[in-house]
Amino acid sequence: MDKEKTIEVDYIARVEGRGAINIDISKDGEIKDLKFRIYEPPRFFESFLIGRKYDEVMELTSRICGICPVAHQITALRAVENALQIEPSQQTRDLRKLLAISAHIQSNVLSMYFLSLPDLMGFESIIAMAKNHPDIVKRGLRLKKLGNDITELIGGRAVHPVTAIVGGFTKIPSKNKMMNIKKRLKEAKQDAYHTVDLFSDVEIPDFKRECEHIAVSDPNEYAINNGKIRSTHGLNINEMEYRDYISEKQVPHSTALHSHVKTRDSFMVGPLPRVNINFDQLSSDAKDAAKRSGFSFPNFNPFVSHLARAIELVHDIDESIEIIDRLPFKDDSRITFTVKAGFGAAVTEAPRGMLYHSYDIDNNGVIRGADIVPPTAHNANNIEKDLHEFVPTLLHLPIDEITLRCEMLIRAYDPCISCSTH
Amino acid sequence: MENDYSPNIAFIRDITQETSNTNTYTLEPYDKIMKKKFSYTPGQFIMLSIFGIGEAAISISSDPSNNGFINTTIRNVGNVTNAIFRLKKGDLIGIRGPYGIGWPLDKAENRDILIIAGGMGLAPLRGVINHIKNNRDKYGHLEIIYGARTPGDMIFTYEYDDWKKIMDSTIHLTVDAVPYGIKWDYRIGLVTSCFPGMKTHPRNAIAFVCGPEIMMRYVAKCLENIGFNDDQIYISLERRMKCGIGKCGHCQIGQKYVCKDGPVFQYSDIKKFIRPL
Amino acid sequence: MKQSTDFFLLEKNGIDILVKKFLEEHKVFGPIKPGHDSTFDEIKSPKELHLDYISTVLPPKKFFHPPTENLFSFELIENTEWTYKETLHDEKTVLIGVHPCDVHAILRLDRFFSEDFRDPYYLSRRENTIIVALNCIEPSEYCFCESMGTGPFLEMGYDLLLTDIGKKYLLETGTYDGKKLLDGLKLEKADKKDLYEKKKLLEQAKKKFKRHVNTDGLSALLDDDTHDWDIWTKLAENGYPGKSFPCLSCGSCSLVCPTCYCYDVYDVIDLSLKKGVRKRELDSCQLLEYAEVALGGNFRRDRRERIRHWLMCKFGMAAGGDKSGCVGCGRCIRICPSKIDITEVARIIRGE
Amino acid sequence: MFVERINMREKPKIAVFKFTGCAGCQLELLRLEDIFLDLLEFFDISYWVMVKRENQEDGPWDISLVEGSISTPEEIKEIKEIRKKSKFLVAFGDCAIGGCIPSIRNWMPQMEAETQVYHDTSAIHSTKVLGIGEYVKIDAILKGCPPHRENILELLKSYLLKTKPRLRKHPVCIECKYRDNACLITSKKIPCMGPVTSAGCGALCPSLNRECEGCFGPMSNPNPEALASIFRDIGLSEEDIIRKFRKYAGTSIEFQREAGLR
Ligand SMILES: Cc1cc2nc3c(=O)[nH]c(=O)nc-3n(C[C@H](O)[C@H](O)[C@H](O)COP(=O)(O)OP(=O)(O)OC[C@H]3O[C@@H](n4cnc5c(N)ncnc54)[C@H](O)[C@@H]3O)c2cc1C
Ligand code: SF4
Ligand code: SF4
Ligand code: SF4
Repeated sequence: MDKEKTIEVDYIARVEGRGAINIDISKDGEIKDLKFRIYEPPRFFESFLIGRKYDEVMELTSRICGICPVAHQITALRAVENALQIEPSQQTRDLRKLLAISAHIQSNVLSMYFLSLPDLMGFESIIAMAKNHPDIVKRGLRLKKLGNDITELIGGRAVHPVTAIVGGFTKIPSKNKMMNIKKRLKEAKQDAYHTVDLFSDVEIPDFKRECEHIAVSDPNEYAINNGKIRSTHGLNINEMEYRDYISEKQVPHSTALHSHVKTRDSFMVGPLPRVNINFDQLSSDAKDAAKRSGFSFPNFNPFVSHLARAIELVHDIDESIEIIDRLPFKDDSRITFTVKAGFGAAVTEAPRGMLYHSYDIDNNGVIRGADIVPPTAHNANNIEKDLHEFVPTLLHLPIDEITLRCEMLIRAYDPCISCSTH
Repeated sequence: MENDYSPNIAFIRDITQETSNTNTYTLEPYDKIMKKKFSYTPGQFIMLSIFGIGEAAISISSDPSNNGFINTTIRNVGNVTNAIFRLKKGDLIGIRGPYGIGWPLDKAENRDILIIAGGMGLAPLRGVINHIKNNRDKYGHLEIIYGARTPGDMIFTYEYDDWKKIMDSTIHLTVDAVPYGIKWDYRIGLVTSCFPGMKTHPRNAIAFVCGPEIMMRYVAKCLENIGFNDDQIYISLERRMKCGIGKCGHCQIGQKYVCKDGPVFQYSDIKKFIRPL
Repeated sequence: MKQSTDFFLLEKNGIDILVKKFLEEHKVFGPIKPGHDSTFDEIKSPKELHLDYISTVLPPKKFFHPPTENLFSFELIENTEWTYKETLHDEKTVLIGVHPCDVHAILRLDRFFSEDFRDPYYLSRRENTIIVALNCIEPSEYCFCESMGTGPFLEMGYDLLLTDIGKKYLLETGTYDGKKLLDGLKLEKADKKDLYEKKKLLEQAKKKFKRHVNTDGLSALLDDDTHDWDIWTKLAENGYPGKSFPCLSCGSCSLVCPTCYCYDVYDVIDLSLKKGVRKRELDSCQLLEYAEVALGGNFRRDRRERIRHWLMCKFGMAAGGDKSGCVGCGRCIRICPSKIDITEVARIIRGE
Repeated sequence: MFVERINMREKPKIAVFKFTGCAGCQLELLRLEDIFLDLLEFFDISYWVMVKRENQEDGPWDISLVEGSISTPEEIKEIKEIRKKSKFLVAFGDCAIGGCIPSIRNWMPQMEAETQVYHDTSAIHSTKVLGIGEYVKIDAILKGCPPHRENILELLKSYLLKTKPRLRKHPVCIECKYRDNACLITSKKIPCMGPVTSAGCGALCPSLNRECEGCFGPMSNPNPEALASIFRDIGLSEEDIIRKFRKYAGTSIEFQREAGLR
């Protein structure tokens, strides 16, 4: 090292939203300044939700994110239901899980194939890949479409679905159509295995940082919509206790707040923490695929997140089929309840990791307080900490390469920046 | 079952530029039998069709003696007309028709004829003028009043000299405005400004009017003021049109269909349905 | 073509036998839900049929003149060569459970679509459809067919006709085609007593109407250009307090009307710009775009002009009827979010 | 007889931009999975940061799809730059048209919105949320939150055909009828925004047993005042009615009044 180095990316490509990287490295290879700068204009959802009605929350918060509207909807619904003490039916819970899984499939495929794979295969984008690797691109499109189509079948629309409401669904999808989806899911299994192979074979940087991993967890299922908050460092709490353990602070270079576990440090959420913490609950085919991949779990290389997504894909397909098989297709969805004042919180696993919503509702069902922490707000702090340890391992490389690696690390988290600055 | 919705094919035999946004197309039906059978009266219209874009109602601007060739004069204003403007000589175009009721040439026989046209409104009347020219002895005095926005917007300018030579006829040309540097020897003003110099007397006359609706309303009123009865006035209406055969409903005016009861109407029949001035 | 009439009696569950017979060689459509918001849909087994329906959202015109349909498809093969294919439908169909008002509406559309120019799309479907009508014993609160001379009992336009005369259905044949449909079924003949029962029920039904229209001279009144624009302005912009809210121009009235036929035509072509279809789609004169022409022109820009036009059409002669385009089915009254009631409007026009 | 593709020397260049929004419109564009590869055959996607790392930064672009609203001074500058480099600028979705859901905050003092979320508001430079049309001329709009992919496709095709796209502006009620739905307002007294909302979604919500919330924005020539009085009649409070109109298009000229003027 002989020169000062500056790494600057003004507008990180292939992630959702507007973020930047600024890193200054001194002559002796010391990091003088490092920022994962999120400059996406905030939208103040937590402010304007105040004064809206409890039954609008799912519709409004859906617009926090076009990639994971489903996660916001379900979390909002569950938080409201917790406040109003409503217990939805088993079918509603199953359909919600299926809906959430479909969103995971769609989002994880988007992240793997569209946003990150071009890096790992040496292309600037999936568009550029289309000519040389039509089969891979088509597989990506096919898998994404499957996820979207399931969301659309249950929710009415892939982006900002409309059928999930407090207590249930406005319409139950037809059994016929569901059976058709089941057939497609079965066929997609092969695509999922190919995806696992693809992401076990591509070369990823050898980097490891043993930070705290947090995921929603349930002993009986691979948790997405319900569960306790658990971590690799011993956290094991209920969703209502979230704010007792996790806090946020503002940093000057980011419109996204930074999270940390109280009295401890930043932490990671997302597919890798999920697979690490909930490995036992994966379907047996998913576990086998994980074993065959040659990687071991728990794993603390953030770049293994891609593989974790692929493993989840296998699981998601298995669990979807299981749910479809047990759906009664009953028209039981609209339940009656009374509106009353209360506070409710909920955590779920969005595709990018743990998502928290909580609401204060008054006697008329009007929102008096809202608190939302999306996965990327959880991760932003940790991404910066990763970069701090990652960059020094890259200093022998030319600037362009260092820059690309830093971007790749960020893309491994698949940040959703709009979410983080909701 | 015969299908009136399916277009026949015609060649574009010739294209003449009229103004900066108006062309006259000479069409010839592809099918020999259709070419023979294709008969029409001035004032009728056809539906021109381009697969992928749609259809547009266009008046026939030639006179029936034109033997199998059909002239249409088209202004480029929207999707279909724009697509037509992209066609070249020799290209094919979809055509159905002719449809509607044209100018009442039989009723006009032995009467003086007053033709008042504004802008594109001369297109459906050109056939009338040329028909009278070719059958001069059947009709009385012919008076043409034609107005356009500017001299550059006038269509069929190449025929005016011929028209002026028609026996027992008068022709008035007028424009709203003359752009700087353009030579213009005729009148400036609305078509109605020609009325004081008009030769036609209402007594044994029939008036054919075509132009923008607002102009027609105004002209009709002025004609009534100088003694025309509302059943002596014929106007050709324009409405949105989707089928041309009285099924789509769009061209309804009151209880009439412009496409099959018109487009040429006796003014007395539709007066009350036209928006008041 | 009217044939000599046969009269039969049918047990209530005898309908099932009929439907099964129809299903042998026809597609069968009928109301599939009880109540007001039923829909006409395909029936695959007699269980699905609901003759206890009151009205449907879309009238049976949806079978002959569907909300959207392809007229023809075209495809470019080489630079200048193309293929072209008409999309006509001629499946043998039975429509069962059609109320008298809707039958009359079909008769009007029949005339409309075959006069002057023939509409092959409508007519090919229509010619392959057999109508099994159902007389109305119990008119709904929205109905006024009696005033329009289109109900509650039917005298024409059916191939077969059902009347619920209490314990049994009276089944009448109207046409040869209808009669032929019954071939092979052992049916009990009806007698005078049953016909008398039907007559009695008709008299009773006539008395049950809550809505009435006096159509006398209505068309002429509407035609009158000196007529008060104030009415239309109120209907469109102010509402009649206590009676109706201002018109939304939502077009629902004309789409559910069994005699409204207006449509839009457009082409759809695929991304390669090589193949496509010409389609038509039901349109409504209540929409701003309906009378829009090139260069921003519009022949009925004001809401009041549009609602006036609709009523002129419905109570006028435009819609294939001699006296009226309205058959008194009441659908537009029930569907209107603004509670505009065509019978009330008629009263307002008459100055009552 | 047959429409021809406009003769273009090069494929038209498409750019996709994101301003204050949720990326849902871009996602809906990606939802064209079935024809995504065909799309690449006819268009050159030259700027799309969410999908590409190498982006042609300085235009000119034939079609610019702009997602998101304008909510900071920087964004005003950027959208003006983009306008200069774009031949055909599309307000892509409700946010770009009029701010969509985030514009709800336009009715609260900005400072109040900020202090709810941030300790140190000095670092925050947000303004009211407005559509891009407030700052630059737009050539077309794609309504919806998100716009329907078929409508996006229609717009792109119309570019190749050099026609006006067929984007319907009539109310959702029409599409609702096409689907033979019973009306939610008249049969169940459910407050549906369909009668004032632009079509384009195929009456998605009413077909799924729920009221239209108005996510395609105002139709052509709507009568929101009439609908508000109908809502009052079926039991909505004044606050409820304001909430209904102050949602996807509260800032639009059409809905402003019922949304409780700006
Ligand atoms: C009886 C009759 C005769 C006509 N004669 C001529 C003529 O000789 N020359 C000429 O240039 N134009 C004529 N027009 C007008 C011409 O039909 C329209 O300008 C044309 O349809 C516009 O079509 P477009 O697709 O180019 O425009 P767009 O604006 O893209 O129109 C789309 C559709 O709207 C309808 N439409 C729009 N404007 C009109 C209109 N003014 N009248 C009827 N339908 C309309 C058509 O159905 C058309 O397919 C005539 C119209 C009628 C009714
Ligand atoms: S106008 Fe109304 S009542 Fe009359 S037939 Fe049409 S929908 Fe029925
Ligand atoms: S449900 Fe809504 S969209 Fe459908 S007709 Fe009623 S008001 Fe219109
Ligand atoms: S029905 Fe209304 S809210 Fe639902 S998708 Fe359509 S426009 Fe949006």
